[in-house]
Amino acid sequence: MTIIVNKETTVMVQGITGREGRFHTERMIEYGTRIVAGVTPGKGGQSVAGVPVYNTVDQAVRRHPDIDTSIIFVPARFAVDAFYEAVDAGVRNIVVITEGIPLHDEIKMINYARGKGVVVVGPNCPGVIAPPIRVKVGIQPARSFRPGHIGIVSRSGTLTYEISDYLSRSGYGQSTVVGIGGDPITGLDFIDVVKMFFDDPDTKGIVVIGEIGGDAEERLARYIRDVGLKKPIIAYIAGKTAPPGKRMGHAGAIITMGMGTAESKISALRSSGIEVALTPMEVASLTKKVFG
Amino acid sequence: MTIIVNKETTVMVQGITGREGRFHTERMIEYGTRIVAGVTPGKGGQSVAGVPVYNTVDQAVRRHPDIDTSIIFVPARFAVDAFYEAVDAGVRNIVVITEGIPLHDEIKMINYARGKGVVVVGPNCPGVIAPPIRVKVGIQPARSFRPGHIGIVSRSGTLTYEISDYLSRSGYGQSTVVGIGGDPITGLDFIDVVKMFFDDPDTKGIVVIGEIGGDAEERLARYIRDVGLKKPIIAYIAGKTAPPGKRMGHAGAIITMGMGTAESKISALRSSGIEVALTPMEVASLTKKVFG
Amino acid sequence: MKLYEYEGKEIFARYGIAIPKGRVVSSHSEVPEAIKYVGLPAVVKAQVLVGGRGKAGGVKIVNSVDEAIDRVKSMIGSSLRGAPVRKVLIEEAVDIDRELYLSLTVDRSVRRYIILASREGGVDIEEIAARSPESIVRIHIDPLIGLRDFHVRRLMYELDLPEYGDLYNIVRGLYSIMLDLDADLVEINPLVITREGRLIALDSKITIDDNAYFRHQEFFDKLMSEERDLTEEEIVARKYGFSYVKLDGDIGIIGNGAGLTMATMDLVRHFGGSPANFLDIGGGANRERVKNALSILLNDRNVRAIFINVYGGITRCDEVAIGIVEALKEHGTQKPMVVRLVGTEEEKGRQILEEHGIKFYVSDEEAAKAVVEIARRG
Amino acid sequence: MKLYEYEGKEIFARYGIAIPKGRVVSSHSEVPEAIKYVGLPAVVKAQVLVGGRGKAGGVKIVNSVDEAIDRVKSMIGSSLRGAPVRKVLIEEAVDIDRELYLSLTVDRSVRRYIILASREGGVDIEEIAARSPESIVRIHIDPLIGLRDFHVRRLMYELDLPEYGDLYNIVRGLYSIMLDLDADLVEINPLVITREGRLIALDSKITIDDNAYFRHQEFFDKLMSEERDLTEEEIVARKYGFSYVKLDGDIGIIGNGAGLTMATMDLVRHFGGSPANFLDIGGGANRERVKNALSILLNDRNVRAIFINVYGGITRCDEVAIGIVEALKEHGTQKPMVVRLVGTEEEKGRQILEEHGIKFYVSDEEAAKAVVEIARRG
Repeated sequence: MTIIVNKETTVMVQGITGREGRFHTERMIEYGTRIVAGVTPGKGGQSVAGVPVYNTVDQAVRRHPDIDTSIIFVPARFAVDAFYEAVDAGVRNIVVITEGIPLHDEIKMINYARGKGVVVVGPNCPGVIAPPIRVKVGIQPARSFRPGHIGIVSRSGTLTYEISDYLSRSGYGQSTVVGIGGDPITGLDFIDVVKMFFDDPDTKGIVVIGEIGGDAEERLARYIRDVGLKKPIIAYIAGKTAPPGKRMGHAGAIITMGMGTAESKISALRSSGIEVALTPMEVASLTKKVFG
Repeated sequence: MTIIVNKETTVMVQGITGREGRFHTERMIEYGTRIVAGVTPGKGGQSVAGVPVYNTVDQAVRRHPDIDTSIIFVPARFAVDAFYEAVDAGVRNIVVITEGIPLHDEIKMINYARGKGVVVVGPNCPGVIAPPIRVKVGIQPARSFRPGHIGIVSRSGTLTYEISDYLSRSGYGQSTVVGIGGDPITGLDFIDVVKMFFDDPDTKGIVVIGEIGGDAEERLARYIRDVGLKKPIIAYIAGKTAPPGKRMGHAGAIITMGMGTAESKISALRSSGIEVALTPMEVASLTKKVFG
Repeated sequence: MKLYEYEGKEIFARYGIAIPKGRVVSSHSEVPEAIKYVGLPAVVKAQVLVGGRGKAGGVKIVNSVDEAIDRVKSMIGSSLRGAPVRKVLIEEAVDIDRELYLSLTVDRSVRRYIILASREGGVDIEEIAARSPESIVRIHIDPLIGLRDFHVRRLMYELDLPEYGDLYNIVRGLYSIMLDLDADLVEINPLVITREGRLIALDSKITIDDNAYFRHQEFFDKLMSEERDLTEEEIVARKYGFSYVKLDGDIGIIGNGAGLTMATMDLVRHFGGSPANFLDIGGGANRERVKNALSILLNDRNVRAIFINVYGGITRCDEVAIGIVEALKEHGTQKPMVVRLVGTEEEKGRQILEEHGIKFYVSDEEAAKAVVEIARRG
Repeated sequence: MKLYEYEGKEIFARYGIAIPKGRVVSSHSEVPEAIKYVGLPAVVKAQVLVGGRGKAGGVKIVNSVDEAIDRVKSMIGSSLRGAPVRKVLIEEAVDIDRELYLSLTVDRSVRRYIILASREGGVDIEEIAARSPESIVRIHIDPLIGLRDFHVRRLMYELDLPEYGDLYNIVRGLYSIMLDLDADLVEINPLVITREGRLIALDSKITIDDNAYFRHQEFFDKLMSEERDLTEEEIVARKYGFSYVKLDGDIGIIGNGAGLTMATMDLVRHFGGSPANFLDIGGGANRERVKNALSILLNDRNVRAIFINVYGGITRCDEVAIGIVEALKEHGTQKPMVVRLVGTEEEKGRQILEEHGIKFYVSDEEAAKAVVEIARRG
C-alpha cells in the first residue's frame, strides 16, 4: 500500500497548458500516472500530451467522474480560485505546486479544505510520488526514487531528492514520498503524514526531513511521545547554521520568538526516540543501522 | 439510549440572565437537566437559579470543562456572535432557541458548524427533550411528554407538543423529541435525525412532523427509498390548505417553484412506505395500528 | 420586504449593473420631462409588487409624448392584479437581441447560495422550470468561500457567453447586493443582450430578509416612508407582529405556532369546512395579543365562525381566555366561536371561559367538527 | 516588506486607531514647523526598521525647539544599529498611565490568526514571552469566520479592560489592516492608556506579505518610491529574485532549493568551515541566474572560497555549468571553487566543467570537506 495516492488515483491537471503544467504532465504520464483531464479556462477542446483540456473543473469532473486528485500549476494570483474550484467539484486530494500564494489566501484555503476532509499537499511543494506503483503527482525527478518500504515526509524539494537518492543507492527504496511544502501554512503537517505511514502496512520506516522555523517538528515529537514510536523514524533538520530572525528562502524557514531552532527540534525529536542524522548522507547510514 | 443528549449531557445557557433564559433555565433544572454555567457579557459573577454566570464562553468552559452542550436564548442580533463563541470553545451540541436570525447569518453559521462536526438544533426551535432520562435542552412544556420508545422529529413547536401529548395519552411515550426549527436553514434536517433514530436501540418507531415549504420531507422519502425503512415511520404534514406563494408563519413554510406542497410531500412519503396521518390525533391511532 | 422595480434598479446602478435610462413619475404632469430625458420610443411600466404585470397590461411601448401621457394617466390610480398603481417608470426602449434570466437566491435544501440562470429570459422562471427544467443553469455557492471567479466562469460557459466580461460585474454586483442588503432574492428578468452586445437589466426583483431589519434600519425606514402597496396581511403583521394570511373560506382560525395553526386549518378542511385565514399569535402571547387577533377576525365580514386552537406551552391558557373575554366585551358576540384550550394553566383558562359562558373543547377534532357544523348552519 | 513607524501610523489613522499628533521631517529645517504643530514637550523618533531603537538612543524627549533641532540634526544621516536614519518622526508627548502590548499575526502551527496581548507594553514581546509566558493573552481567530465581537470581549476581560469600548475599534482596525493590506504582522507596542483614559498607539509595526504584491501594486510601488533602508539581501532579492542572507563566515554557498542550501551550509559547518551566506537560486534556474548568483559571491570580499551544491530536478546541470563558466570568464578565477553537481543532465554539466578545468564532486560530503580545507589553507 501507499499513502494519499494509490493504483486507482485518477488525476486532473489545473493549468495544464502552461509551460510547467505541460512539461510535468508529460513527465507524470511517462512515470505511469493516470491523467485523464486538464483544465485551462479558454483552452477547452485542446489537448496536451493526449489529455483533453476543459474550460472548467466542473466540465472535467462531469466528463471524468473518476477524477479524485488534482494537481495545480496555475500561477499564484489565479491558484486560489483554481483551488476552490477543485474543492467545490468534490476532488479528494489536491496537490498545489504553485509557489508565492499570499498567506491570507493560504490560511483560508487550507482551513476550508480541511473542514471538507480534502487532503491538500502543498502549497509550494514538489508533490507526492509512490515508486512501488509508479504514481507521481508532482514535479520530482523520477531518477531519485526506487520502490521500497521507507516513507518520506519533507518540507523541502531538492533536499528530499538528495536524501531519497542516498537511500535508493543504499538499497532503501521508498513506499511514498510526500513533500508537504515550504510555506508557513501547509495542508498537511508532519503528524498527519506520519500517522498515514504508521497505518500503511507497506511502510516499514519513516524519514522526516525538517528545517528551522515553526514548530512542526516539535509537535511531531510531542505526538510521538503521546502515541509511541510505532515504526522507526529517522529525521534530518536543515538550518543548523541559520541565524535567528532571517528568512531562509522558504517563508517558513525563520526562527522567531525563541522558537524553531534546529537545536530545539533535534533535541525534541531525540527525546521522543527518533534518530536524528547530522548530514543528508547520514540519513542513509542511520537507516542501515536501524534496519541492518 | 437517546439521541443528541444523554445522561452525561452538561449544559451551558447563553443569555441566561434574560427573561426567557432565566425562566427556562429554572424549568430545565426542574426537569432534571444538568446545567453548570450561564454566560452573559457584563453579568459575570452573578448566579441564576444557583447556576454561576460568566462573562465569556471561554471562561465558562475553562471553569467547567465538562460542558458539551449549549442552549442559546440571546436576542437575534447578538445570537450569531454567541453561536460562533460556542463553536469556537469546542461545544459539541448547540441548541438555538432564538428566532429572527437573518438568513445570511444562518447559512454561514450552519455551514461552519457542520464543517466542525458540531450538532446544531435550530435556530428558531423548541430544542431537544429526552423523557427516559429526564434531560431537556429546550423550552418544551414537560407535561406533554412521557418516557417511551417513539422518536419524534419536527419542524414546529406547539404542534409537536400536541402530537406528543396524543401519543403519551395513547400509551406511546417518547425516547427523544427533536424540534429542528422552522427557519429555511436549520442545523439538522429530517434525514440527519432519522438516521440517529435508526441507530438508537431504544427507539422503536419514529414520528416525523413536517410542514409545507422546502423539500426536507421529499428528501427524507428519497433517503428511505435508498436505505430502506429500518424502523416504522409515521408522518404528519401541516399546511394542506395553504395556498402557494404565501408565507405561513415560519419563514420556511412557503410553497414556491411548484415545490413543497403538502400533496407532493405526502405522496413522496407514502411511496417510501411511510404511513401518513391526516390529523394530529391520527398520528396516535396509526402508531397504535403499527405497534398494536 | 419586496422592492419596486425602480428601487431595485437604483440599487443595480449603484452596484455597476447597467440599466436603461429611466425616470419614475407619480403624475402625468411629469411625463414630458421624463420623455425628454429618456427619448422616444419609450416604455412605460406600472410599479407594482405583484407578478404577471406585463400580461395584465402594466407595460406599454409609447411613441409620442401624448401617448405616454395617456398611458400614465390610465395607469396611475388604477389597480393591477389587485395592487394599486402609484408610480410609473418611464424608460428608454432598448434594442434587444437576446433575453436571459439571472438570479441569486438561497437553496435551502443544500444550505447554499444558488445562481439560477437560463438562456430564456422574460419568462417566469417557474414556467421554465416546469417546461424544461434541464435548461436552467444552477450553480451553488458555499457561503464559507463566497462567490469566486470560477462560479462566474462556469455560468458563462454554461450560458455559452464567454465573451461577455460584463457578466462578471453583473454577477459580482448581484452577490454584493444580496449580502450587503440581506436580500434573499435578487433577480434580473430579463437580462438583455442588446444588438450592440451590451448587457442590460431590463427588470429588477429584490426581496429583503425582514429578519435583518436591525442591520439596515435607515434603509428600511426610507423604503417604508414611501407609500407601498402592502397587503392587508403585511399591515397586520407590521402592526401586531402576527403571521396572518387571508384565505377565501368562512371559518376564522387562530392558533399559537405556525405548525399548529396550519394543522388547525387542515383539520377544518378535513371535516368539510373552509378556513378564512391563517393567524398565528406566536409563542407566549398575552391577553392583549389574543384580543387584537380576535378583533381582526371579528371585523372580517367573510368570517362566519371562529376557531381558536391553543396548545399552551409558553403561552398560558388563562391569558388566552382573558384575551377572548375582553375582545368579546369590546365587540359584542356577533360571531359564533369554538375554543379549544389545553396546556399550561388549562384549568384556570377553562374556568374563565365557563364564567363567561364560552364553550370550550379538549379535543381538536371535536372542536373542528363543531365549528364546521356551526359555519354550515350559518 | 516592513513599514516604517510613520507609515504604519498613517495607516492606523486611516482605520480609526488613535495616534499621537505627529509630523515626519527629513531635515532639521522642518523642525520648528513640526514643533509648532505638535507642541512641547515633544518626542523625536528616528525612523528605522531595526528593533531596539529606544535602547540605541533613537527616541528622545525634547523640551524646546532648539533641543529638537539638535536631536534631529544628530539623528539624520547617522546610523542606528546599522540602519541609516533618513527621517525623524516628531510627536506630541503623551501623558501615559499604562502601557499595553497588542498585535495580530498568524499562528502557523494551528493555521489561525492570533491576537497577542499583554498588560506589559513597551517591552519586546519575545522578552515577555521568555520571562512570563503565562502573562501573554493569546486569542485565536478562525479565518473562516474572521474576527467576531466575542474575540474582542475575551481580550477585554483577559486584559481586565471591559470599560474600554475603544478597544473594539482598535482590534477591528488591526484586523482590517491585516486583511486589507495582506499584512502578516500588525503590532502596537506600546498601546497606551492616557491619564484621561484614551487608548493611543504610540508605535506601529506592520509587515506586508511580499507574495501579495500583485494585489497592492500601487501601494507597494508608492512605498518603494520612498528611499528605504533595505538590506543588501533585500536589494539582491528584489533585483534577481534570489533568497539571499549574509552570514559572518568565509565560505560562500550557492544551492538550489532552500532546504538543500541550508543543508549545504550545515555540512560546511559540520566539517569545521564557516558559511559566508545563504544563497538559494531556486528551482529551474538558467545560466543567467547562476552567473548572477556567482557574481555576488565573487564580488564579496569576505568570501574566500565558494561551494556550489546543485541537485538537479527541474534545474538542469548543464545550464548550471554554463552559468559557472560564464561568470568565471567575466570575473577571472580569483576565488577557489568547489562544485557538486548531480541530477538532471548531470553528464552534460560535468563535461562542460571538465572542458573548462573546473573540478566537480558527486558526494556532497566530500565536496564540503574539500571546500573547508581550501578555505582553511586560504
